[in-house]
Amino acid sequence: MSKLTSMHDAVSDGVSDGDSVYLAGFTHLIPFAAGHEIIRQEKRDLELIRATPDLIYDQLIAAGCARKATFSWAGNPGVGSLPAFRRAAEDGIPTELELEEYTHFGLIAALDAGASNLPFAPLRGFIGSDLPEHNDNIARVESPFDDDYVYAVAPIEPDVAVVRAQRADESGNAHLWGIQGEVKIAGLAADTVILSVEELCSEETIRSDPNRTVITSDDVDHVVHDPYGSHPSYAQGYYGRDNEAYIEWAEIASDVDRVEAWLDEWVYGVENRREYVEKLGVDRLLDLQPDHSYATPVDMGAYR
Amino acid sequence: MSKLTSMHDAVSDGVSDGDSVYLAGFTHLIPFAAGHEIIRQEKRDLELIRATPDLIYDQLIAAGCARKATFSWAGNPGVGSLPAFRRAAEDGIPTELELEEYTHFGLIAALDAGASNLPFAPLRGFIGSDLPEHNDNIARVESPFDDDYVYAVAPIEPDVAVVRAQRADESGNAHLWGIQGEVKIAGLAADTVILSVEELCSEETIRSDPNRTVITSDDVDHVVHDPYGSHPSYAQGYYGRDNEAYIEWAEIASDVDRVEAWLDEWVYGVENRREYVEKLGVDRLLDLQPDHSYATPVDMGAYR
Amino acid sequence: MNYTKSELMVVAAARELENDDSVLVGIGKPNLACNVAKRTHAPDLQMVYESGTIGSNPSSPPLSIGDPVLASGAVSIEPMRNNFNYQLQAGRLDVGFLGGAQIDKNGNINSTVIGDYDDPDVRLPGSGGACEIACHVGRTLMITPHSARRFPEEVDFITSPGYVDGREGRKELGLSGGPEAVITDLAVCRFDERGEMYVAALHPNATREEVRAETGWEIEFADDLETTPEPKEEELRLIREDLDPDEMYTDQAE
Amino acid sequence: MNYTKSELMVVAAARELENDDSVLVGIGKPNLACNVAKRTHAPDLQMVYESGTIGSNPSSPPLSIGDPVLASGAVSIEPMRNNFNYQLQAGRLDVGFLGGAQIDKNGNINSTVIGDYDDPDVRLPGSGGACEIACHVGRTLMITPHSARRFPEEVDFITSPGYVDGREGRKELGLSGGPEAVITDLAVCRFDERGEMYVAALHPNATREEVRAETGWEIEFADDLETTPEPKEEELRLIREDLDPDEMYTDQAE
Repeated sequence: MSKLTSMHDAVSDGVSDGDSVYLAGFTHLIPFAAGHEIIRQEKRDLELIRATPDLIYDQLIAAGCARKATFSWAGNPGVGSLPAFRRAAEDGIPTELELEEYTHFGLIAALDAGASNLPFAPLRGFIGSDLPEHNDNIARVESPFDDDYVYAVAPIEPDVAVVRAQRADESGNAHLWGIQGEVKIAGLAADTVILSVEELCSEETIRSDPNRTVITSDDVDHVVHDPYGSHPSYAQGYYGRDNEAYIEWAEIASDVDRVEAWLDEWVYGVENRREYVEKLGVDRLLDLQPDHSYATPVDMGAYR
Repeated sequence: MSKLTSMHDAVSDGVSDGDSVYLAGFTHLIPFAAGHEIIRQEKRDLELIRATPDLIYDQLIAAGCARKATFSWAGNPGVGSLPAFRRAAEDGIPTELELEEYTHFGLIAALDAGASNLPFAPLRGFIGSDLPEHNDNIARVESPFDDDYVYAVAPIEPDVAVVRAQRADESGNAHLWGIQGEVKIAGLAADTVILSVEELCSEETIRSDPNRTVITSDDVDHVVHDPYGSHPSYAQGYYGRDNEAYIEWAEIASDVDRVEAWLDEWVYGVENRREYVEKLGVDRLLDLQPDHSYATPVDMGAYR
Repeated sequence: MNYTKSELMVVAAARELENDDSVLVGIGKPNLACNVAKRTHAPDLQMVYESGTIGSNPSSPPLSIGDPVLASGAVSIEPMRNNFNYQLQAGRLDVGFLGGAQIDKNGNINSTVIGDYDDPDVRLPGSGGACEIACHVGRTLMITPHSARRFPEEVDFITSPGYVDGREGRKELGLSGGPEAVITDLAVCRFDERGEMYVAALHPNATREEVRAETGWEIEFADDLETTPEPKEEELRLIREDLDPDEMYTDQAE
Repeated sequence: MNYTKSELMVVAAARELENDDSVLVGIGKPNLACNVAKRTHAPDLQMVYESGTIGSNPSSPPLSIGDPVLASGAVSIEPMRNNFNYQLQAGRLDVGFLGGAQIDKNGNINSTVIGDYDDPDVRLPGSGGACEIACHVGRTLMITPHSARRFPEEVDFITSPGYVDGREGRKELGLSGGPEAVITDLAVCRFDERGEMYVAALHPNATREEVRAETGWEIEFADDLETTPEPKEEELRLIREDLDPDEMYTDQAE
């Protein structure tokens, strides 16, 4: 059954004010187009969950969409800090921002508990750290078999997850390669899943390589075909990270007026990702293109 | 660094009397050649761990190699029961067989705890079952966050795991496709790992598709090139299951004299897997061959 | 039309499946039942196997739950840990098929031992995936011959929970779902509001007396006792020509 | 030979790595240090990144720990859950690089807040992977400028444990391993038997006075205080020509 729709309709149907939202992807395949659509539709009071908030959450926070950030590392990867995140966390501008803080391992374990319908996930994490004192969803648990102990985290189950992949069929079975991050468990843990891809493919392509499938149609509510939907982050085999955009954001975001101007130009001023990509221009896209390098094929065998 | 060796040397170096041994593979890529080599080298007092003991553990038990079976389903898949396993468990022939019993989920969770260096793994399993009363490595644990509960299993960390894959480089980085089973976590949980493959490939082939890698060289002690090393089970894309052998075993194994004769002919009577395969003959191998069916390739991209 | 008891059982089981179900399929008759359903009234049936294959579309009857025909052409294949955690435990599966040596009045299943656990009369294969399937799917189905030995009032060992000591007992353990139907060679049995098995439909030509003789307790019959509908021509054709031409799991009628 | 402080720091860090190490690499100088080591004395160095890439062999300096150059040509890529459980927590990684705004006398690191947690003067990025790297690798390394602000006697917030309140304190928590070296622009510091940081080697031209002025407690100096060896020509060539030609992470000497 086709679930193909536009990002506009997927966000309008899938995301409500007050929702907890996980835009997935660890540095790779970050759902920038979805984030911009959430800003355009002026969603409010969102709990933004994500291991690495990255530029996209900084933009959502700057646009006034967020009431809370649940995270484990809030920075501009390879560049520095997130100015809008800091302004909200330190000074409540433009809104107060509640923080729920984990380590990467802790947040991923919590998401895995959510995906697994478990009341907690154990990890040897947070040991010797001051973090557990500041988060009630982290607790110490004794081993029932010896005098060992672990920390446990409570499950995280977002209302909505937006996940990206290189290709999927129209019903939402998706192949993802390169860095997998937390994409799978974010999709599994969430109630509603919006899947956005670089390419649509046939069901036969998916079925030719079932070990490559990261998300299956049962878990997907909306499928969006959004080429370059992760710019300025990247899609393995399709385009690289646009580092200029990461460096620029550090400057823009330090100044609320420049942030407004940037949002006007690149978010409110375009209707959808296609317009955004047109605005980027061919030159910039070509600079991001890798050479081809295909994986050595495998033979699944046709059995009678 | 090449770890290439013969199955004879891998077993002779890797497996000692009294060891706990996990021959991995859930119905797929079962290490039959390794099991036969263990029988030939007359290893004794082994704890055989495996979700589905299958024919290979029935043969090891019949040959007198085992003191204990840790398992979750002891049957001849699709055919019936395991006569030698039952003889040992019910009547102590040829040796007494201690049993440590789980469900599939429980055993896999225990192996995952072993692979993860956790003191226990939680699961919603064993609920309402009589199994926990008979296994001290299953215990109830309360959630620290609410009044929910789970069962926990203690980690399983075999002394030796034998794992198979379709292809690997000489240092032990392996690609496996089709059913993955518990191969990865068995290899991770074990102290010593023997990797046996259908084909050797270059490191470049592995690196062309890193998402396909299931075991990496750090975890592998010995690499064995043993084509048809999983017969009469199967290797996806290489050969199908030899069902005749599964049906025959049901009859052979019911009779201790026939078992002896079978071991003499097919295990003690051949020096290695190559001789076994020659004995099978070309006809039988051709009947097991699937047609080719290649996965749609993916582009990893070459980035500058 | 001529048909065998095996064929009737497969078809009766197929009719328990709905179009949007995700089903954890077993080998043999359950696999046939799912494939009959998928090719008739339930084309969107999602078939998942214990071995981790999701959306399998087997070209021939699988010889085991790990047969390569379940992997080639599947939508996805999960390592066992993921399959148990994310599919089964997370409640993504609507229906599961179970088998066992004994099933009792409350739908509890024994596939572990006959007699004492530590000194068994018969050592059975054990749970495999069954216990957690029984815990976590919405509806469990059994296809089994009807005999007093197989239907004791209470099983020797609970491998997989049914309604435990009644629907309340199951609920107190935190479990939802539970046994839906037991399809035998005589009847289709279901479970009443107490969680006790009763006969909902008798197969054509089967009698109440036969069922009573082959059940280990005084089983009750529905007030509106039905007769199991006969297989349709198309269903039989599918079984005989496409799904099990070699009669591996069905002794087919002429 | 001319070289900059950045180049010296990178080379000093590279020399901490042994041929058979598995190392959890960070971005910037740590990445350069690992690549220098791999191309000189440690060709078998296994580079693992927090993003789950194992055996990476980057063709250019990664812009982030998830850069595509770390994925293309890697030996394996793990989902984050697996990487944390099977690589890090299971003790497969020998060395890890950490960064932070503050490091104290016992090697505890703060990358969370300056000031009070609930009303911070400066909100820092947070732990990311750091806390569990600090818990589970055999040896942690830091590369950081030397300044009194960065080296307080006690950190405002322990994000990642060093020796906690001393080596015993760390052991009581069940942790092995711990901080191995802190490489600054003035010195190479190590930890004594109490778990306290001391100066093991001064960089060429750096003085004890400079180090004392830039350290927030009375730091001790080794009896056999060494001078950090200078970079070799080949190491500098690698950095300047192959690894960081654009001087993204090193301000290179003429």
